[in-house]
Parts: sequence; C-alpha cells; structure tokens
Amino acid sequence: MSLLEELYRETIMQHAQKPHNFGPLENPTVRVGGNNPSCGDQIELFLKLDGNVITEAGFTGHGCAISQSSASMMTDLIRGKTLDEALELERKFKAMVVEGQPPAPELGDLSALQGVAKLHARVKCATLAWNALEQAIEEVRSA
Amino acid sequence: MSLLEELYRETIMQHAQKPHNFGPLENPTVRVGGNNPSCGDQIELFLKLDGNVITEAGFTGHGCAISQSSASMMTDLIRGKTLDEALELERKFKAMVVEGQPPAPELGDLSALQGVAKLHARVKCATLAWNALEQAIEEVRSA
Amino acid sequence: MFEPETIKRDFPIFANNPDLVFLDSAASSQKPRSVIDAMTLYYERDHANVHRAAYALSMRATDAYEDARGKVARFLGADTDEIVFVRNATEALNLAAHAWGLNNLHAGDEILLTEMEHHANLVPWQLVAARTGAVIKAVPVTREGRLDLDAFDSLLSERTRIFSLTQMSNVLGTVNPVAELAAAAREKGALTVVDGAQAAPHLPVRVHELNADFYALSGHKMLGPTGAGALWGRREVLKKLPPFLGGGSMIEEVQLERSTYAPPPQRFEAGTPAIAEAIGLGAAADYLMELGMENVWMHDRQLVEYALDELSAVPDLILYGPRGEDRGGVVAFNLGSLHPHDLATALDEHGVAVRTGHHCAQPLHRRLNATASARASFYVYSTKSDVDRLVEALKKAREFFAGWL
Amino acid sequence: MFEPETIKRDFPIFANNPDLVFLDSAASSQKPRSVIDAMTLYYERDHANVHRAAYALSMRATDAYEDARGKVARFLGADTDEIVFVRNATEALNLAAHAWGLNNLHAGDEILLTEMEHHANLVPWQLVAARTGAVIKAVPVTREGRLDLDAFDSLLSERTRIFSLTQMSNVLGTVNPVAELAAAAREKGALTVVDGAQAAPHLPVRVHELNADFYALSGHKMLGPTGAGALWGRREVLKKLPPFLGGGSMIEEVQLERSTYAPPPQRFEAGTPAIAEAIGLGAAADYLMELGMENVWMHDRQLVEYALDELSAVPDLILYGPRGEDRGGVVAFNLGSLHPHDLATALDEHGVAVRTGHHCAQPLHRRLNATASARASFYVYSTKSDVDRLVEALKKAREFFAGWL
Ligand SMILES: Cc1ncc(COP(=O)(O)O)c(C=O)c1O
Ligand SMILES: Cc1ncc(COP(=O)(O)O)c(C=O)c1O
Repeated sequence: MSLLEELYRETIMQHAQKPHNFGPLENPTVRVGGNNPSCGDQIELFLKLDGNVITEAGFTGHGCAISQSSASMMTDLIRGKTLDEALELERKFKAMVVEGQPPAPELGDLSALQGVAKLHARVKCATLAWNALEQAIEEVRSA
Repeated sequence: MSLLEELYRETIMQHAQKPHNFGPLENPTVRVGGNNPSCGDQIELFLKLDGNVITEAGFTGHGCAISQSSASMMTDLIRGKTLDEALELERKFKAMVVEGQPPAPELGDLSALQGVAKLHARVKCATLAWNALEQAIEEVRSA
Repeated sequence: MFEPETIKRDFPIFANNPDLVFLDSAASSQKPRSVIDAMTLYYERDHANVHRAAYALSMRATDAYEDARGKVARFLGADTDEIVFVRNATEALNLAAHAWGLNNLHAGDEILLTEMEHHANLVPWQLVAARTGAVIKAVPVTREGRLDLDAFDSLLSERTRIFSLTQMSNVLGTVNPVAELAAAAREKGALTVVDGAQAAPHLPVRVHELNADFYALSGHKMLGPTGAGALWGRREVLKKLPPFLGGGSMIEEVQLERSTYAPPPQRFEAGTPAIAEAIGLGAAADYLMELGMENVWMHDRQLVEYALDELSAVPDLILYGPRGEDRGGVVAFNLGSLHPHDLATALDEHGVAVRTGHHCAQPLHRRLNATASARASFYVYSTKSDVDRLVEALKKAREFFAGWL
Repeated sequence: MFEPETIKRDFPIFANNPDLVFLDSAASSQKPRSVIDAMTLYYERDHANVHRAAYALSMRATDAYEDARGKVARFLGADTDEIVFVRNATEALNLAAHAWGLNNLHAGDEILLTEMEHHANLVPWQLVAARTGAVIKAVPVTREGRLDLDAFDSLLSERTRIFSLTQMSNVLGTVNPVAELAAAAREKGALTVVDGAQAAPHLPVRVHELNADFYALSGHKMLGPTGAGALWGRREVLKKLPPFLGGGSMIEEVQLERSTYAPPPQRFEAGTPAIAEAIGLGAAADYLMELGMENVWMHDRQLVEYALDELSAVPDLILYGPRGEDRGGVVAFNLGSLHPHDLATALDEHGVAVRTGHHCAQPLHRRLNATASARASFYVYSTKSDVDRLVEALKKAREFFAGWL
C-alpha cells in the first residue's frame, strides 16, 4: 500500500466530503477560531457544555481532506465526554499522528488518520481541530 | 622603503600637525561640510571667490593625518586658481591616489600623498577635502 | 544556446535529489554552484565587517560588498548608489511604504494597489494607511486574469499619491503593462512602486524605462541566497527620503537626542548588512546576465506555453491566468473540488514539488472564487520533461481521487 | 580544556591568512567550518521556501529553519516561540522600538537610555521619539567607564516607560548590571530592552534572569553568518505587540483594506526569512554551547586581563574602560595624539587588524573626550600570542611616529 493509499482511505474521504457536525451551534458555551497559517486551513469550533461534559460540538471552516475529516471525526468523538476525557483523547491522537504511535482503541475511526505520521507536512492539518479544542477548553477553564 | 614610510612622509606629518588655512573664513562665498562616514573624519570647507577665482580657502574639522594634510595642501594650492583649474587639480589628484598614476607636477607638495594609492583603505581620507571642493564648486555654479 | 538540461548541472540540489521535479521556483529558486561558492569563499578568505575599514581584510570585504551592489545595479540598468540592500522584496516594499508613506501621506490621500498583489504589497500599505488616514483603492482583475485597465483609469485621480503594483503576478503569471500605467500615475503626480519579486528573476528589467520610482526584488527568487534583496529608488526620490531603520552606518552625526543621516544608499542600510548574502546575490546577477535575461524569458515563455497546452488536456483541471505574450512561467490550478493540499501530497509522492495554498494572495483567490490553489512555476533549470512528469502525476492523482472530485 | 590554538583550526580564515592577527571580533567574528558547512549543505540538499510546505523538500527546509529557532532559544534559556529571527541586532532593536514604541509611547513619556549605547540603540528610539513626542534621557558614564548608578536612580521615574541598555559596551568592554537595573525599571512599570549584541557572543545569557522584556542579538558577532540575528521577547509582551513589517507569513487573514495577524513569532517575520542564515546561526549556537559559554567568558576575561597588563606598559598609550570582573574582551585605546586611523594603518602593516573610528558610539566618545579610538577585541580563537603581536606592533608604531605624538 502506498503512503497515499494509507492516508486517503475511504473513511477519510467520506468524512471530508460530508463532514459530520458541520455548521455553527447556536448559543455555544465556547467558540474558538483555529488557523493553520502554513496552509490556509481554517476552522471555527463550537462547544456546548453541561458542567464538565461536552454535550454538543460543531465546526465550520474549510480545508483539506485531512483537516476536515479530523474535525468531523473529532466532533463525533468528544460528544458526551468530560473536558478531561477530551484532553486525554487529544493526547492520544497527537501521540498517533505526531509521534507515530499505534492508534489507541478509544480513537475509533480516527485511527484512519495514522498515515499522517509518515507525512510530516500534513501533521498540522490533522491537528488543527484538536488545537482548537485544546484552546476552547483552556478558555472555558480560565473563564 | 615600507608602505608606511612611503605614506607618512615628513611633509604629510607636518601639514597634519600644523595644518595651513585651518579655521573658518568670515563671510565665505560658499561653505560645505564633508563627512567620511567610513572613518568619522569631518571637514568644513570655506571658499571666497572673486568672480571665477578662488581668493581664499580655509577649513575646519578633524581627522587622520592623511585627510588633514590633504586639506591643508589643497587649500594652499587652490588659492588664486579659477574654478575650472581647481576641478582640473582635483582630477589630477584623484588620478594619483585612486588610479595610482604618477603625480602631475602641478600637484606640488600633494605628490607626497601618492603612497595612498597603495593603501586602498585610506583613499577616502585623502579625497575627503577634494570631494568637499567639488561639492562647493557645484553649489556656487548652481546658485 | 539555452540548454536547461546543461544549466541544471550547475545546481547541486538536483544531483543530490535525482528524482526531484522542482516546480516551486516562484516561491524560491535553487542556487547554482557559483553562488554557493562565492559565499563560502568569502567566509573562508575575506570576511570582516564592512565600512570603517582600517585594515586590508575589511577593505576586501567592503570592496566585495560594494561590487555586489554594482552588479545588482547593472542587472537593473540602474546606478550603483540607487541600490539599497534589504532582506527580501517584503522588506523593500515595507521600506518604501514606511519611509515614504509615513512622511508623505495624509488623511484622504489615496494609495492605489491592485487585486492581484501579494500580501507583501498589501499589508505594508495597510499599516501605513492606518497610521496616516490614507485610503486604499485596488484595481480589479478581469476574468482573463489581467488588470482591468478601464477601472484603473477611473480609480487613478489627483487624490492618488502612490501607485504600487506587481510587475508579474505570482499566481496568474500575468505581466502587467507597468511602464504605461506608471506613466499615467506620474501624470497625476503619483509615485509608482513596482514589486519586481516575480518579474526581476524572469525578464529583462531596465528600471528607468518603467517610469517607476521604486523597484523591489528578492535575491532568493533569482538564484541568490536567502537573506538578500534590493530596493531600487530613483535618485531624486531616494535623496529626499527619510530613513526607515536607525542604527550604525546610516548616520552622519549622532547626539543622544537626535542625529543627522548619511546620503543614500547608506541611509537605508542600518547596522551590519547581510554581507555574504549581498555577494551571493551579486554572483546570481552575474550568472543571469551571462545567460541573458532575454533568453531566460524566452525559455519561460516556451515552457509555459507547452505546459498550458499539456495541462489543458487533463480532465477536471481548472487553470488560472491568461494566455498570451504577457504570461510568465507560473501556472496555478485546481483539480475539480479536490483541496490543493491533498493534490500536492499526491504529486509529491511522485516526486513533483508544487506549492499550494493562497500563495500570499488571499484577495486574488477570493476573486478567483477559490480558497486555495496548487501552483507550478518554472525557471532556468526547468525542462519539458519536468512538465511531462507533472502532467503524468496529475493524471495519476486524478485516477487515485476518482469519485471524490 | 579550552584551547584557543585548537579552536583556531576550526576557522578556515586563519589557514587562508596565516599571518593575520584578527582583533576585530566585536565588529564581526570569523566563522567555524561547521557553520559554513551547515549553510552549504542546506543549499545543496534541502533548499525550498519554508512554511506552507506541501512537499518533502519544503518540509525539510521548514524543519531545519524551526530547529534553528529552537537552538537560539536554548542558547538564551528562552522558549522557542519567543524567538523572532531578524537580520541583526539593529533590526531587532528597531523592531522593539517601532512596534512597541509607536503604539505605546505618548508625548512626555520618557525613554531611558545610556551614554554608552551603540547607535543601534539610540537612533531607533530617536525616530520613535520624534513621532510620538516621547523624551529621551540617558544615564551618564563615570570616569571609570561604568554606568552612573546614582544618576540612574534619579533618572528612572514613573514617567519612564521603557529602558533600553546594552549588556556590554562595544567600546569600554563594561558589562552592565542589567538584572538589577531592569528590576528597578520593572518596579516603576517600565519595560526593559537589552542590547545583547556584544554580550550574547561572550557570556552565558539566561534571558529570564535578566528581568528584561526584549533581548537583541546579532548572529554574525557570535560565529554565525551575516544576515541573521534574533529578538527575544517575553511571551506576554510579544503576544500583545502589534506587527512591524507587513507581508507574507505574518498574517492570518488579508482583505484588500485590512488584515489580521498570526501569533508570535510569525507575526514579526514578514516575507521569506533568511533561511540558510538562521540555520547557520543555529549551528553557531551549537558550537558555542559545545564550548560552554562559561568557558568562553573565562577565556575572554583571562585574555583581556593579560592584554590590559601588557598594554599598560606601552608608553603614551591611553586605555579606556574599567578593570574588574565586569570587563569583557574589548580594549579601546589611543596612542598619544596620533589619529587612530593612522595608527591602525601602521598596525595593519604588521598584520594586526584592529578597528578605528567612533565604533558607532559618538556620544560615548564625546564623553571620553576623543573623536575616535582604535579597538582590539577578542574571541574564542584569540590567543596570548595575538596580544603579544599587538603590543609589539604598537611599540613599533610608536617608534615610527616618534616625534609626532
Ligand atoms: C553594542 C552593540 N549594539 C548593537 C550593534 C549592532 O549590531 P549589528 O550591526 O550587527 O546590527 C553592535 C555592533 O556593532 C554593538 O556592538
Ligand atoms: C509578487 C510577489 N511579491 C512579493 C513577494 C515576497 O517576496 P519575499 O517573501 O522574498 O519577501 C513574493 C514572493 O512570494 C511575490 O511573489
């Protein structure tokens, strides 16, 4: 399997073309913008919280298949998780795409992005949504 | 004879230590400042003209033995010369110190500065007063 | 004879990356051995700080640095003392915008730009406009990818104080009729600044024939090293221009509270310059003058025509920019609805290096109705076979992503 | 063991100029082979423009560039995203003065400098003062060549908004008690800018221990190439700092009339950076960290003590600067009334390269009652035998000019 085939799997392309949770949330608890100046990808992430728990997550923006599918799958995954659990998922996701570790089972579909680890130039695309998540959680906690 | 001995002759050191025509002229026809930013040497040149003829020349400022002696000997030499003659002397002086040509007899004492041609780093010192002269003549003519 | 295959051998990067199809010269060109060597030799034999030279080594360094200035001047058909060394075209444009703009623009004055400008020729003017109250206007781009000359005529007015435009678009490849536009601007009393970042590497430039007042270029896009560029300024304009950066070498006399400044070009070169890089840029100018800029342009033209023909045959490929004598060696494109970043990854897997993104031209991309594009760009070492490899890789990418376009 | 004779062998310039006694490192240092090679290899194997990398080559270039930022950060004990690459210390100081000063200073605010500043730390503040109406004050220098700390205490006030000083004088060799003074400034609510152009190459710097907000350095004075320097800024200060130069890479979103900006450090790096030069600076930081900056400083101290002892024995020689633990490896002097330029020519005839002039410190020279001076300065490759050659040459010059002193 070529690097390309490893990366652009069916799952990813489907999420990229029909991203889940795409669109702004009304009255979000927190809303942060993310920007990948190195490729022009943009994301705006919206979270609704009930106490410590993420009850809804949505995003808008534009970007490549990697960044869009990552945002799509991430917003699926974090719904219903506590902030700490979400941060733990972020850690595991980055371990996979930055450090090249095998995907943690909790990452579910996101394991489809493991090929990114071998395509250094695309790591920032894959982590764009996750960096926005981290920033959103920071903002909630410091508010 | 070392380059040093060739350059720092008696004539030069005497002019440097007791420069002729040192001090401002009162009511000069023209007065221009010269500056060698590459070594910090400064000169202010004063000329009095009677029509086309330089009747008096003086200078103030500070600098190395080369720039001071050059100004001293130049102000001696140009007194009584027409502006065209002065420019011609400038041409001959520069031919000597920049291009390394043998000194024209009209340069008189200034031939002592011929060693400068071999010390590229000092050419700007030797020509400082002469550049001020050229600028002064330009100013007179464009006024 | 202009033989790109032979020229390629002067560039060590290709020997070290034998499979590389490098199509990103508009972002930054590769460097010939002569440029790399000029800098290495300088460091190994002649380095010392320039100016205030009281010893032989420093005089050698100063001479080499000032010689490089002469070479850049010759390259542009300018006088040596009209050349200011800067880091890159961006700094050159900032210098012009800040030093001229902050001191000459007032509320309501107009700055005329174009919609095809690189951010380097937009943001500096925005910063200056914010400080002075001047207003920015921009000449729109036509569907074909050229400046809208009718719009130019109606936008140019007595309120226009400065007109700044690129000589060649880094996205569309369009070469603008600068001399004509600058003449019109001059008639209205406006100065013209030319962003030559893309044009200077690719076509013969004689600054005085452009009717312009400033000309900016980047050395790293014209075979020179990173860290060196130049701003040409018309002598009469430079003479009256206040300084931009303050520091050593640009002064005449310094008191604690105030200073007087050296004449140009020194007035605009504060601090220790990029000496080795200027020398490298001089060597690059030599290399290009040796090739002949007419030949470089002809080569670019032939290659871009060939590329546009071949690329037109790739299904689903959207091509930007005009066709004609005014089209330089830059080709931006998109493959259907595929994001260019994904496309570039696929091309890279086949050894073909293209750039993607907005190419520092967001307003232009808005006009093109694209958030981003992929871009292939050519230079003296680019060959038809490079173009063939691009076309082949594009076709393979199209197959790979079939169903997702 | 710190062996300058061995270290010297790492520097090709000395093999190529075997008779050279290079005593002008304070103006610009020589470069070790590892620094020259890092740049050559970069051009030969890895060059492409950085950022927006969609292909492997560009990613290699980006990684190398960003790694270099990390090395400079480590060298200064800072975080990577606090390091902005610039051309030299002069640009770093201009960036701080313009970006901070133009946006924060108002009429009557005070800028506190010192009388021993290099023009690079005077003129930018003058330019900013002229635009904002801020007032410049300067801490005087004592007869011994140190800052007058009593005067500092009375000059520092609630009106002081910014304090900018050199960590080490390029004429006197004095190392200033920066941490102490910056703490006092901070108490009054003023920011402190440190000109580290001379200090960074010669002594261990941990920016956070200096209580400062900005730190400027030049790569070419610390074994690095020309064309690369750095500005460190405290994260909280950088975050709020508006941009200085506008262009590519420093933006977030660009409209024709206005833009938003990227976070630091990108916000301050407009356009294509000096990529190879940053990589060279990183290699220089590595070389120095390998030697150990404590060792470098100890070597400087030993050599300057030896030099001051030897030079004190030369009749008619006037020496400037203090003696003590706070004296670095810079020795300015005059020989009787002889103009230093004439003296330097005589020294150069014996292969001894010293700089002469006002060393971009005219106000300090006024205080020293000298229009100019000659200056010998040392670095890692300087040896006792270099000092001996200087002393010998000075004695010969004294004989030669006897009668004219
Ligand atoms: C104390 C000091 N500050 C600033 C500078 C300016 O350095 P650069 O010319 O590299 O910008 C120098 C160098 O001469 C210096 O000695
Ligand atoms: C048209 C144009 N202008 C300006 C620039 C900026 O050049 P640099 O990044 O070298 O300053 C570029 C380079 O991308 C360009 O293409």
